Amino acid sequence: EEIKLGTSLGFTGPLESMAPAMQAGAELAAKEISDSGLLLDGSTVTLVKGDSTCADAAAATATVERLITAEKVRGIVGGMCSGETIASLENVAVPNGIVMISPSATSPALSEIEDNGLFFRTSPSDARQGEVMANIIMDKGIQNVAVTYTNNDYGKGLAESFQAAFEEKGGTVTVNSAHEDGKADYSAEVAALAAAGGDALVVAGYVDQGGSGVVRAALDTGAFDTFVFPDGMVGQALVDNFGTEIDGSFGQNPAAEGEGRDTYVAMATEAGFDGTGAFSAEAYDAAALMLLAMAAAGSSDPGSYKDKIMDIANEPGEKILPGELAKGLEIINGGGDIDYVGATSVELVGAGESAGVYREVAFNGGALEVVGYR
Amino acid sequence: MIRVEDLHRHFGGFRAVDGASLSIESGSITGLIGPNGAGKSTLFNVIAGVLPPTSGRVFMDGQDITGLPPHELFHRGLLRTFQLAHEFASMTVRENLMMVPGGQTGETIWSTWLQRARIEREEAELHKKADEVLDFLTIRHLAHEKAGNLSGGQKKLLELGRTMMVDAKVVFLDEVGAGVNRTLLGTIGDAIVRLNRERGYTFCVIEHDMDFIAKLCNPVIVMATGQVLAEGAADEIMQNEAVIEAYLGTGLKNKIKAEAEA
Amino acid sequence: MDILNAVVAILNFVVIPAAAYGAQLALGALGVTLIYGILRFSNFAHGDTMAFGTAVTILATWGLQALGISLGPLPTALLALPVGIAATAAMVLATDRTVYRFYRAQKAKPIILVMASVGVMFLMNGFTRLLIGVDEQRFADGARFIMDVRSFRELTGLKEGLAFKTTQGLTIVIAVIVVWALFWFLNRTKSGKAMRAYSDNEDLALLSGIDPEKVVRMTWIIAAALATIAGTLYGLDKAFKPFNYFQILLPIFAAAIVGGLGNPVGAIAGGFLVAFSEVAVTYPWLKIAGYLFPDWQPGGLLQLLGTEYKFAVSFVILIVVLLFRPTGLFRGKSV
Amino acid sequence: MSDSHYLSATGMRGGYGKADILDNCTLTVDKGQIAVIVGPNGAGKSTAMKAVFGMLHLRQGRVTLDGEDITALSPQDRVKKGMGFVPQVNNVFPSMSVEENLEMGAFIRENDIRTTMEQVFDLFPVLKDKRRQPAGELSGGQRQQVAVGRALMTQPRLLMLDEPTAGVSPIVMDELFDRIIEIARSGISILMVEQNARQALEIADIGYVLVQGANRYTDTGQALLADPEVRRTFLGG
Amino acid sequence: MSTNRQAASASIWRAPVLFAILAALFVLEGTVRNGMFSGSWNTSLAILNMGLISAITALGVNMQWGYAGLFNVGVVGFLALGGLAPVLISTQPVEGAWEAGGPRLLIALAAAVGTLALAAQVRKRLPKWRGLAVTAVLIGGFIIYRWLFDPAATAIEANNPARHGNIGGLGLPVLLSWAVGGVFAAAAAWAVGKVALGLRSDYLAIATLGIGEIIVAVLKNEDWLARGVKNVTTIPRPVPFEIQLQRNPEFLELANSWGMAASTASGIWVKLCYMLLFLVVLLSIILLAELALKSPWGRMMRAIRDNETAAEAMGKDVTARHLQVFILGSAVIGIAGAMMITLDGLMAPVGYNPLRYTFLIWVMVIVGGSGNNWGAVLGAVLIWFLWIKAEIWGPELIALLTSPMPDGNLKAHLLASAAHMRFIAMGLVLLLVLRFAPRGLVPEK
Ligand SMILES: Nc1ncnc2c1ncn2[C@@H]1O[C@H](COP(=O)(O)OP(=O)(O)OP(=O)(O)O)[C@@H](O)[C@H]1O
Ligand SMILES: Nc1ncnc2c1ncn2[C@@H]1O[C@H](COP(=O)(O)OP(=O)(O)OP(=O)(O)O)[C@@H](O)[C@H]1O
Ligand SMILES: CC(C)C[C@H](N)C(=O)O
Ligand SMILES: [Mg+2]
Ligand SMILES: [Mg+2]
Repeated sequence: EEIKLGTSLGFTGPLESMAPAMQAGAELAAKEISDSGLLLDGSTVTLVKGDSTCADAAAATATVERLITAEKVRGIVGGMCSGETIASLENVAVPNGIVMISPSATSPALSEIEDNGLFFRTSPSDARQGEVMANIIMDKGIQNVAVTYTNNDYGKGLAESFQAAFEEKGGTVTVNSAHEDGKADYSAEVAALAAAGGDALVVAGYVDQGGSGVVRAALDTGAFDTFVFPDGMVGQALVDNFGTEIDGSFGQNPAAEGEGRDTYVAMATEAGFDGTGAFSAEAYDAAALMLLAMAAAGSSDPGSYKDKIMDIANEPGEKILPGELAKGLEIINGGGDIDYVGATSVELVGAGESAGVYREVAFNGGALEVVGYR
Repeated sequence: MIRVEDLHRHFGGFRAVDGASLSIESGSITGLIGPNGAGKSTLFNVIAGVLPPTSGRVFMDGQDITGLPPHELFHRGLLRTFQLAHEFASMTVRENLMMVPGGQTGETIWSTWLQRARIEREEAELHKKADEVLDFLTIRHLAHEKAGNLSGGQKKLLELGRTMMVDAKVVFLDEVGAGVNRTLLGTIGDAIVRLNRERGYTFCVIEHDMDFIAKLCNPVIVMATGQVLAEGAADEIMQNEAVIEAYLGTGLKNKIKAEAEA
Repeated sequence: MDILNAVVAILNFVVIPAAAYGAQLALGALGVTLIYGILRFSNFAHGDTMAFGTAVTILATWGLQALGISLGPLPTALLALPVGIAATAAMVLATDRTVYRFYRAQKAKPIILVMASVGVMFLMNGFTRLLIGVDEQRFADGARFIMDVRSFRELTGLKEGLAFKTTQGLTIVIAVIVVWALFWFLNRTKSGKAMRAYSDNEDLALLSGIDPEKVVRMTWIIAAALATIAGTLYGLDKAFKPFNYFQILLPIFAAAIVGGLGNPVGAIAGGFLVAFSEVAVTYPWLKIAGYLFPDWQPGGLLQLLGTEYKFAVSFVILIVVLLFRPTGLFRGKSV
Repeated sequence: MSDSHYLSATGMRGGYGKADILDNCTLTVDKGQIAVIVGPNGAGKSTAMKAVFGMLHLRQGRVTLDGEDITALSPQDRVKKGMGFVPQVNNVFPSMSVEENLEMGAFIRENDIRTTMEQVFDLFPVLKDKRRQPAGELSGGQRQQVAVGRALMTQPRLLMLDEPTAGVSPIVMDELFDRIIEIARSGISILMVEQNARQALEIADIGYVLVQGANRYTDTGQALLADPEVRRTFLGG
Repeated sequence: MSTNRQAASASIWRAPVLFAILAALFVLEGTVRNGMFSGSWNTSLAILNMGLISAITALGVNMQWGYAGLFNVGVVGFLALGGLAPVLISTQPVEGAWEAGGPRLLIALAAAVGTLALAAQVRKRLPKWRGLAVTAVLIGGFIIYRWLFDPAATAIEANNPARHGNIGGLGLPVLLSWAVGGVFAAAAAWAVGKVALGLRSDYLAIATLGIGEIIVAVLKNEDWLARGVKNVTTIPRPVPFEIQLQRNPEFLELANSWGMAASTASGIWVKLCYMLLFLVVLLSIILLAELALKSPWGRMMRAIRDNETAAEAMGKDVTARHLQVFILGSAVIGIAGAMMITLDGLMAPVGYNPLRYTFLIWVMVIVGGSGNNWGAVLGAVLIWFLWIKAEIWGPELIALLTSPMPDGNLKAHLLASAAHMRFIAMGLVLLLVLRFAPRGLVPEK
């Protein structure tokens, strides 16, 4: 059998630079499984690319519609951004009974969506990240922060959950204001943030969008020199952009402890792309999960393999890391049980979203250092 | 009919109309002449509501109409033509005429959905009327031509034709003659007289062709540098030294003669 | 009361950034306004022309850097500019020949040209991305600051810092020079006057012996130069990312229009108006109040409106300006 | 075939779209002569002028200037050959000042233009007062003066005027005709369309009456003026 | 000159032939499966449905531009405003929201409207100190408004913010909200028109562009209204859900008799239902528009478009007519906006970007042939089809172009960037259409 999986990622649009590494991640998993020849009696896996544009719900819906009804994909890795994901899930995937595993849609709204058990994500809800971030900041002894967020459901959801958690712990958020992505200039935002003041600036944005723009302007004017970076910001790009200028800043992103991630990054390097790219590892895991679940269900029918995803992702069973997909398939084919750990220490909770292990990072000497996990 | 009191219209520091007072008697064909830049067109534009005055008042039949928008003046029976033709370029010549009458049923959007029959009747009448006007102007053969494609003089004719589509009270003509063939201009003059006599239109005519003015107009008002320089019957005006000095000149013939003699 | 700190704070957070941003917008708006004034359409491809020019400049910069050539404290990109300008000029001339010339010959309505420029925008947009990718590119080198916050504080002992970046200084200086040169060209030289004449009345220009194609070519070349300069300065000061250059088109158009389309002075004024209204109207006065009235403890940020609405605010200002001056601050054209 | 006339446009046939406006129309002017075209509105007078100036595609006919065939030349090239043209409408640069309008007239000239400009200002004194004002803000007649002035600045060998006196006051019209005679005396050929036909024919060496794109009458100005038929149908009696 | 050529060739057959070609494209998309087409009726119909909504939007723009020459570049704003209607009219009421601050909110909004009305009156009536008085009224009103408004908004937003935090809807039928969407947009257009219609061409454009941005900014940031960027996802549908159909034995039987899988059949069924609804709306609007256009009203509008000064002198109240047609056009756009949100089932203000919802619509109108309703419809559906298909055609194109190239870095780079061919393909199509039909595919007669 030739099994087709669709990817619905924003190859054009405001996050176009994030999408290729995510696509590459998913492809890596698909190739690994294809090459093993162990999935459903030697089925091959091909990925069909779809452009969700990240911003345009209608275009994303049309894309997913095509993937499902025309390309007849058996599952979808995507969407990329929460709004677009919700639209295509509700309008196309659910009606057609197709599984969607999003690597990156992190809006809390997706936790409660009516999905007939078809939707999963390998990233955690932002509700959790807010708490983690509040803890990290508190532990550094910082009591006053300003917050700027990218004005979409991700940014705002994260900023709100952070503010709630931080204030509950006794901290003060001096200002919590939005910035729009892709604007020409962020002086006004930085002026406002600086006027409000704070010991650090939380930047709940995207590293290759307004987030970096705000940091740039804040550094240039000396408004802040300590920054807190959540998942949309943490990445090699940040170090490339700012080098030693952000020494002393810190942050966190969903990424579990262990060799899984390191292995994945090494594999990615070998395959010729940057595995540290935001949500690239999550995309790998999403594709791998889906395919392993098919093996476990003995069928590529979404209606049956959707129920296996949680089993595969969680204990009990043998731990499977990136690069070990063949081993996983062997175990499954042999009737055994696996616990897929993957590149991001996958652990699905609730209605099928990542539990949210975060790694805490710090920036020193122009480099990103992992200082611990929470 | 029309009374203008101490009207000023300034452009920046420049006084295009500088305290003009004049009146146009009901039922007259008043000529308005004066050198280039005297402020005649500006005066028209202020009366017709295109330009707001800097100061001064305009009355029509004793009512203050200063600053009323042009479309309201139209409905009060005040029509005007433009010195540079303002045709509706992408519409046919006939449509240019048919659009003129106000209060057409079909101009209300609801009626176009609900009163088709009535609209069609009205259209048929307008069509007939427009064709009469076109015949009169000798451009019936151009009824289907886009107005933008007309020759310079034809546009002028169309400009005049529009004023003939409705029952006007007072019509301001800004150089209808410029660029119009003189034979045709004669016919137009006759028409003006006829409209004046038979339908009681009042006319105010700007024109540089003195033959035309002399044949048609009484009285004639002369403007210069934004003010009224003289007023009177055409032959009086033509003898007026100041007018000759500022406007008429001593005539071409004399010069040619002088040169031939030299 | 601490007036000095208050002044420095305003300078640092409002005046300097807004001036630099305003100069960037003004340069972009000059290009738009020039095309509008002479070729009589709003060129939607201008943002992507800027992106293209900058992309080529960046490639050239990298080449120079690889060769070890630099400009000392100034960014190497300045040396690479001519390459970028030449490539962009070639590019827009080619577009003119393949796209716009046809509509000119047809005397098509301006809106058709606008739409054609939207098509060109899509194309250039794609080409630029093919050329240099979608990622953010950094190509600034040389000294980053003329004055940075830390040295300013040390120098003056004030609590507030003041930063003045090399790129900001450059942007402002180059904008001034370019604007002056453009004025001189348009108002004093024969070619410049020919361009204005062409923009006024194409047929009559023809009758005066002006070669319209030459005028058109010159316009495109100047526009290409303006676009490349504007794009490069913007990229140096902020960062280069093709997508942003589409986004900057909006404020650029706003600047050109509020200043009066087709009017170069208007473009400049418009650029600064847009920039300052974006930055200043949403500025929270809390800190300033803190310096001026140390005893006052206001509840909020003393902000007229949140920065979420900065774009809205700047548009409100534009609309108000247009209501009082319907063809822009400096009496622009309207086709 | 070389032509003895300075300008000779023979057998012109052509128009704007499918239908021809010009119907085998012929116009000639000799050196230093004034030729005047008259005719009813829409006869094709302006069209004929445009055709002579190369602004119209001719299906038939040829145009020669000083013996040289210029049928295929573009309007700019004809300007360089010494032709100057004042169109009937849209004949100024509205946003440029009066002075700049005149400068544009002299665009192709390399020599000093100041004396010519002074001459134009002498001819139309009002323009001197308004030299810094944008031409678009002038009155109708003033604009017309700018338009003629612009063409004079070219110092053409052949000057073509489409209704130069439309809308100008009698005194200026006299001046203008006066000046046209003077120009012609200096050896420049004039081809003009006029609706102030009687005055124009008076100074014309040759007159053409054009009807529906075809030559109806061709004769000296005086002879046409004397023809009662012509007077009645075309000159307003 | 070639405009003449085009006019000459614009026979009565032109439009029908083009529509037939368009229909053929959709049939191909539905039946043929290859590199170009998907061979799925579901895809085909999904594109068509969104295309029909775009067509209605384009009709609105065409009324404003094509009939009256009004350059509205704030399309996205009116679309968004229309989209607000399904949220406020037909979603279920939010528990506790009204109690939290509903009445106070209404009073605040009334105060705002009152302030504006008062300011307008003051401006009209007062002979002296006009500017000062108006400013005073506005500032005073603003303060009162904020005093009333802020606590209400905060209270509503604090009401279960994770799930709601908005004022909620009335739970009325969603079809009703389409009309209301039109009314919302019309009301906004009235206000905008009163202020900005004095502006011409590109100046009006920047004003409307700004207004569009402002409306979208309000939708993004006023959470009490429609949850802002957090989106509302529970928009009810006027048609059955696919899942319901799939559980309905009768339908399953029907699907079986067609020889289709239940999921495919249900998808097609639902889309056909939508299509029918959209067609009814579209055709009614066209009918009304054509009736108006082919009568003295249309003639008057063309006259105004040609020459405002002259139309004004001929007794036409240009300002009033502009306002009328601006409102009508915006209302149509608003209806389309409501329909779109209904189809999407989601209100996501972040998605309202001008490139997609203003400029693409303009491309549709111009490509179709401005001033011609059928042209607008044709342009809209065609461009939408291409916009969607460019996603696949672009990379196909690049694969084709690079196939003769030797393998290497350049080829790899080009293939990797294939996604951007979407833009290039779109640009090419636009330029080609404009080139060969400069006045649009179905030009105005
Ligand atoms: N918009 C304007 N700005 C500045 N000056 C203007 C404007 N319009 C007209 N003028 C000036 O006002 C004066 C009067 O112009 P107007 O058009 O009224 O003259 P006119 O008497 O109609 O002359 P003509 O017989 O040449 O048509 C002229 O000197 C002209 O330069
Ligand atoms: N651009 C055009 N397109 C199509 N037809 C045109 C165009 N310009 C003029 N015509 C037609 O050509 C004919 C001759 O026009 P032309 O302008 O040459 O007349 P004219 O003799 O100069 O008249 P006038 O004395 O009124 O200026 C007219 O019937 C006119 O309708
Ligand atoms: C790509 C990601 C940064 C997207 C983001 N987490 C969202 O939910 O929209
Ligand atoms: Mg006048
Ligand atoms: Mg003519």
